[in-house]
Amino acid sequence: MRYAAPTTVDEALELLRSDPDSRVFAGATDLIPQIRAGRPEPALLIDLKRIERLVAVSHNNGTWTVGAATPTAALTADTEFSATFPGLSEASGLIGSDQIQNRSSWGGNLCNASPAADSVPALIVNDATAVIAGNSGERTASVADVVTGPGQTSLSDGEFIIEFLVNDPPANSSDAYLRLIPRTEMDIAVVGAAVQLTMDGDTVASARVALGAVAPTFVRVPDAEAALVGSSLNNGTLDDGTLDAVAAAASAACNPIDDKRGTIQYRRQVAGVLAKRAAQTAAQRAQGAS
Amino acid sequence: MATVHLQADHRRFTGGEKVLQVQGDTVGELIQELERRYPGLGPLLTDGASVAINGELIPNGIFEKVDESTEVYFVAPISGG
Amino acid sequence: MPRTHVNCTVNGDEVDFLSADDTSLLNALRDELGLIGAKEGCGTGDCGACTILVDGRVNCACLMFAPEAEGTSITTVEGIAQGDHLHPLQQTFLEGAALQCGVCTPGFLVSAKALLDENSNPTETEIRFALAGNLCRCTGYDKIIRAVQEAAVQVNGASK
Amino acid sequence: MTVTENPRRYKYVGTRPVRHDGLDKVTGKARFAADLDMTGQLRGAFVRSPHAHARIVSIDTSRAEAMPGVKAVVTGDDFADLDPTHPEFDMAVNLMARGEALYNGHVVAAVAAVTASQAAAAAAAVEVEYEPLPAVLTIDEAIAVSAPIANPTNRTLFSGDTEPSNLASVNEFGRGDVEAGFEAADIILEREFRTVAVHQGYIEPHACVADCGQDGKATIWASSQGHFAVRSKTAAALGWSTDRIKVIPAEIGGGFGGKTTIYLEPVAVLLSQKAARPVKIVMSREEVLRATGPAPATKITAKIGATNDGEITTLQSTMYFDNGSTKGFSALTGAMSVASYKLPNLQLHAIGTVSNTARSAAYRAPSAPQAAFAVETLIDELAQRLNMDPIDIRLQNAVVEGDATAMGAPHPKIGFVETLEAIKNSEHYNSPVPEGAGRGVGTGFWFNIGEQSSATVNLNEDGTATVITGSPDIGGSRASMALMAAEELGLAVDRITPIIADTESVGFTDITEGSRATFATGMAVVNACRELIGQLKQRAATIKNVDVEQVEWVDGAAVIEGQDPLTIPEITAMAKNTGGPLTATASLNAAGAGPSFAVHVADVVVDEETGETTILRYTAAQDAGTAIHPSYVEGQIQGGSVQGIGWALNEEYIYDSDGVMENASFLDYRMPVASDLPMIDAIIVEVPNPSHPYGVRGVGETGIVPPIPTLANAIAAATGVRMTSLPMSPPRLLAAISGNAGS
Repeated sequence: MRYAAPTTVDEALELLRSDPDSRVFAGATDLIPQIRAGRPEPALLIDLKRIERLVAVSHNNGTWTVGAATPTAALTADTEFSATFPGLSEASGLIGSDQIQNRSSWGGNLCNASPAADSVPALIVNDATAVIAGNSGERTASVADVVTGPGQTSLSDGEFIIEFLVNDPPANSSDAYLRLIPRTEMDIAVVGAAVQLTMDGDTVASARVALGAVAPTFVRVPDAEAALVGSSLNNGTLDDGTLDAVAAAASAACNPIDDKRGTIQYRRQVAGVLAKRAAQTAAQRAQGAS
Repeated sequence: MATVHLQADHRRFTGGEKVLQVQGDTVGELIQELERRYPGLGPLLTDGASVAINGELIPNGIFEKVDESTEVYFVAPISGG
Repeated sequence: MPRTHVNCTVNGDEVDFLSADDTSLLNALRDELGLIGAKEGCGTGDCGACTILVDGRVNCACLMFAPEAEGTSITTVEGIAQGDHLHPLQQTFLEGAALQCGVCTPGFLVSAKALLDENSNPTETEIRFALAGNLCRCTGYDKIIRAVQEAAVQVNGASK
Repeated sequence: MTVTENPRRYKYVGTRPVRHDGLDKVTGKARFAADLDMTGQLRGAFVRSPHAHARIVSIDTSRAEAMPGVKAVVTGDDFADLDPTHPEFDMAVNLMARGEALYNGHVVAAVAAVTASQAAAAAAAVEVEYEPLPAVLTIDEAIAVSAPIANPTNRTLFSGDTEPSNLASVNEFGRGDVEAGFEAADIILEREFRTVAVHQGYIEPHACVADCGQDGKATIWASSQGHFAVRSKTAAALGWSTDRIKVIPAEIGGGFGGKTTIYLEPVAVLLSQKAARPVKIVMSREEVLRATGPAPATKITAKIGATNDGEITTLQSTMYFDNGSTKGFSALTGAMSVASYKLPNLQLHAIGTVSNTARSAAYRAPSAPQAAFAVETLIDELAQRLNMDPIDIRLQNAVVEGDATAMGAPHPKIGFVETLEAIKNSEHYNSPVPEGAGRGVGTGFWFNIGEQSSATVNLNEDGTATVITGSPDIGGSRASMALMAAEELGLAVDRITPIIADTESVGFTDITEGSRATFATGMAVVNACRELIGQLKQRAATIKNVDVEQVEWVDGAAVIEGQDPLTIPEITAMAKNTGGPLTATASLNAAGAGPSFAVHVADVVVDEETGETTILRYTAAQDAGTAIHPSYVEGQIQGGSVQGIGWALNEEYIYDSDGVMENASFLDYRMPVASDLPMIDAIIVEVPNPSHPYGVRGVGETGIVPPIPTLANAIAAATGVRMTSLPMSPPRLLAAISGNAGS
C-alpha cells in the first residue's frame, strides 16, 4: 500500500486516475478498522486532508461551506455553527470519542455509507448539498441522494466529495438529533432520528424528519412531517396526538434488520420514540430561536 | 480416627453414607482407608479435592494430622480469577 | 514495500524516520522512535490506550498512517512532564492510586491533559465524557476521575 | 471510607503510600510484554480455524514457508502428545489443535517471519483442508438427546466413564431434606436464569517474547498472572524438563483470571527453536476476544422457600455452566459459591457442559456472579413478597462463623453480617430513593485461596531493603508487600523496594489468582522479615557484646537495656563484621484463606420507552479483613463493581449460527466507559482474618459478584420487571417492559 497526500483537488483526481485500486480518505476511522477486519488494502491511499478546500469552513451570503475532510471537532467547537444548527452539531459531535472527533468528517461519515452514520440524517433534514469532484468537473448532489445502500454511494469511480453546502435555516427554525446507543459513548447508533422544523408563532410551519440505522439507507418520514405541520406547541410541548402520530409514522417507515446491535422490533419501537423526542426538542428550539 | 463428611457425589461409593468414622492419623491415611473400604473413592478425594479440617481450608493437605475430634470435609478444588 | 521519509516534532524534538506507508503512527512511534508509552489495546480506535496529541489535539495513534505525521507536532506520555518535574496529572494519578495495571494510564494522562489544556475547571460529567474514549478495566474509573479533578484544582491554583 | 472493627494499630499497614512501580507507569517507561524487543527478533502469527468444529484433513505449509521473510512454521505435529488424563492436556490442545479444530478461532498452525506483516501474509498462505463437523454452540444443544460430540477427548470428570460426552462434570451436593424444606415454607419462588459468555476484557492483549538458545534452553518474557505456571505449562506442552525454561515476568496489563492460563508461549518457543532467533507474538484484540477467556454462559434454575417471617427453609438449584471447548470446574465452583445463607435444606446439581466455543477461563470469583444472579434475585423477590427490607431478610439468614458452606465445611471467622450492616448504616441506604428511580441490593461471596508462595528479603548495606517475590502484580500487590515488610522491620516504606523476580531468582510461587497475593505471598514476606529480625538481633548482640536474649526489636531498632538503640542502617553497616549479608527467605503453602463478602446498593432509573438504564448512585461494601493499602483495596472493589456492571448491562458474546463471534471488537463488545458510570463509593469493612498476621482476607475477587443481582433488583424496583437473562441491555429490557420477551 502506498500513501499520497495531494494538496489540490486536481492532483487528487490525477492520483485516483493513476491506479484503479486507489481510495481517498480523510480520518480513516472506519477504513483502518475495516482493513484490520480483513477487507483488502487498497494499493494507493489518497489523504485528502492536505487539500485546503477540504478542511476549510466558511459562512458567506447565508450559506455554510464545510470542507468534506473537516474534523467534526472543529464544527462542534464553532459556536456560530453550533448555534445555527444545534442538531447537526450534536450529530457531528456524536461520531465517536474526542480522539475520533479530531479525525472524523462529514465526507467520511457519508461515503463510508453506513446507514448508522450520525451526521447524515441531520444533514438530510438540513437539506445539505454535496459538491463532488470528478473527471468531468464538479457537480452537486443532495446529501439525501448520496447513499444508495449499505457501503454503497452514487459517486462514480474517480469522484470524491470536496465540500458540503448548508444554507442558513429560515427564521424561527431549528433542528435536533437523537440516537440510541447502549453505552453513553463509543458506540454505533442502533437508531438515529433527526428533525428540522420551522415555526410560525406556536404552529409548526414546515418539518423534515429523517432516520438512520433503521433501513438499508437513510429514511425520510413524510407522514411524520405531515403530522407535525400545523400542530402547535403549548407550554413547550407538542400535543400527545401529534407526538403519537410522529412516533407511529417513524416506526412504520422503518425497514430494519436484526443484528448484533439491535432487533427489528427494538429499532421500530425506538425510532418512534426518538423521532417524537427530537421533534419536541426541535420545536422548542425553533420557538426559542429568533 | 476422625469424622469424615462426604459430598453427595461421593456417596455412590458408600451406599449413601454421609458421615463416617475413619481410622488414620493423617488425611492421607484416611483416604487410604476410605479407598480400602470403598474402591474408587480414593482418587476422587485425592485428585479432585482440597480438605477442610475443623473449618480451615487446607490445600494439598494429605499429611495433615487428625485425631478423634477432627471434622474432615473433602471439598472441590478452588482457584480463582 | 514503499517507505516514506517522515519529518515531525515529537515531544519538542525534531525527528525523522522512515516508515512503510501502511504502518500506523503508533507502530512508528514504538518501533522507529522507541516511544513505547502509547499502547495498542485494540488497533481500531476503541480503547484509547494509544492516545497522543497531534498539534495539541487527542488522536488514536493506531488510526493514523505514519506518513500522516509529516510536519506535525506530536506529544506522547513521555513528553508531558517538564524535565524531571511531573505534570500535575502524573502526580495526582500517583497519589490518588488512579492506576492499577497501568497499561491504559498513558492514554488517560494524554486525554486528561488535552481536557485540562482546554478547560481547566471541568465538571465531573465533562471529565467523564472527555475520557469516554479511553477504556480502563481495572479501576472502574472512580479514582481516575478524582485524580483529574484534583489536578484541575492544582492547575488552577498554579495559574492564579 | 473504612468501617474498622479494631482501632488502627499499625504504623505503615493501612497507609496509602505511592506505589513503587507507579512512576514508570505514569511516565510511559513501564515495560509490558509487547514493549520488549530482542536483537534479531522475528514476529509470530497464527493460523486459526474458520470453522466452529472441523476435522483437520491436511495442512500444507510449503507455500507459506517459501514466502519472503518466513523463518519457521509449526503445527500440532510439532508439540508433545500428552495423555488425555494429563492435567495440562486441554491447555496444550487449546494452544494448537490436534486432529480437530474445536471452535472458530482455534489455532491450527503458526508462523514466524521477519516483520509482522510478513508473518500475517504467511499465515494466510498456510493451506488447511477442513472437513466441517456438526457444532454444538449452547448448553441446550450440548445436553440435547442426540447432540453431536463437541470434543471427542472429553470425558465427564470423575465419572469413570470412558465414552466421549458433552458433560464436563456432574456434581451433586447439599444437606437436609429439600422437600421437607418446601413443606415448611409459606412462600416458594422458582425461576430460570440465563447468562451468556463475557470476557475479562483486560486492556493489554496477550503477548510474549521467546528466545531459544543453541543449548536447547529457552527464555520467555511473559505477561501473565503467574510466570511459574507459564514455565510448567510450557514445559508440559513441549515435553521439556523445567530447567530448560526461564520465565521473566513483564508488567501485566490486566488479567482478572484470563491470564492464569497460556495461549502463546510454547508456540513462540518452538518457532524460536526452529528459526534460531527470538520470536515475539502479540495478539490482536480480535484474537483475544475470539480465542481467549471468556467466562461461561449459564442456565440456572433455582427454587427457594421461606416462612412468612423471612426464614429461608430451603434452596434447590440446578446449574449448567458452558466450559467452552474443554472440560472444567466452572459449574462446581458456581454451586459452591452458594454459601452466604443458613440453608438447613440445600440441594445443588452442578453440571458443566462442553461446546464448540472458545475454551472458558477463570474470571474474577469464577462462576459466583452467575450463581448470585439467581439466588440474590430470588431473595430480593422474597423480601418484596414478604414486605421485608432486603438487608433485613439477609441479616436474618446470614451465615456466621461455624455455619455450613455449600460443601458442608463450617465457615471460619467471616464478616458477612458486618458488611450487611455497613450498607444498612450507610448514608446511601438511608437516603430517600430519588424520584422515579429504583433501589436494589445484592450480595456476593468468594472463598479466596492460599497456595504456594516464596519471598526473599535482602537488607542492603545502607539499611534499605529489597523484597523479592514471585507474584505478578496485577493490582498493586508490590505496594502491599512493601507495607507489610515496613511494618515488620520498622523501616519506612520508601526505603523498601519490592520486585517480582524471574523463575530462577526466587522460590516457586503459584499464580496471582483467587485474591491470594497479598494474603499468601504477603505471609511469606512477613515470615522472611521475622527471620531477618532474628538475624538483626543476633548481629546487635554481637556488636554490643551481649547475649541475644537481652535484645528486643522495637520499631525498627535493636533495643538493649541501658544502651542506645541500634537502627537497621547501623547494623547493616557492620554486616561484614558480624557475619556477612543479611538476607532471609521464606516459603509456604498458605492455609486459612479468609472468605470475603460484599454487599452493594444501586439506584437506577430506566427509560421505559427505550430500555436504557442509568445508574444514579452506587455503593459497594466489602470485608477486606485488613486493608493493607486502602486505596488499592478500594480500587479492587471499584474495578470489580464496574466489571460486574458491564456484565449486567451490556457485555455479551454474540455468536452467529456458525459459531462465529460477531462482536469481536471493543466497539461492539461493550465494556463500560467513564461516562456510563457514577462514582463508585467503596466502604471497606475490616473483620480481620485470624489466619493471617495482619488479618488479610484478599479483596480482588468478591467485588464482581454482587453487581448483577444488585442492578437486576434495582431495575425490578424501578420498573416492576424481573430480568432473568443477561445482559439487561436496552433492547432486552425494553422487550421485557413491553411484554415482548425476557422475563
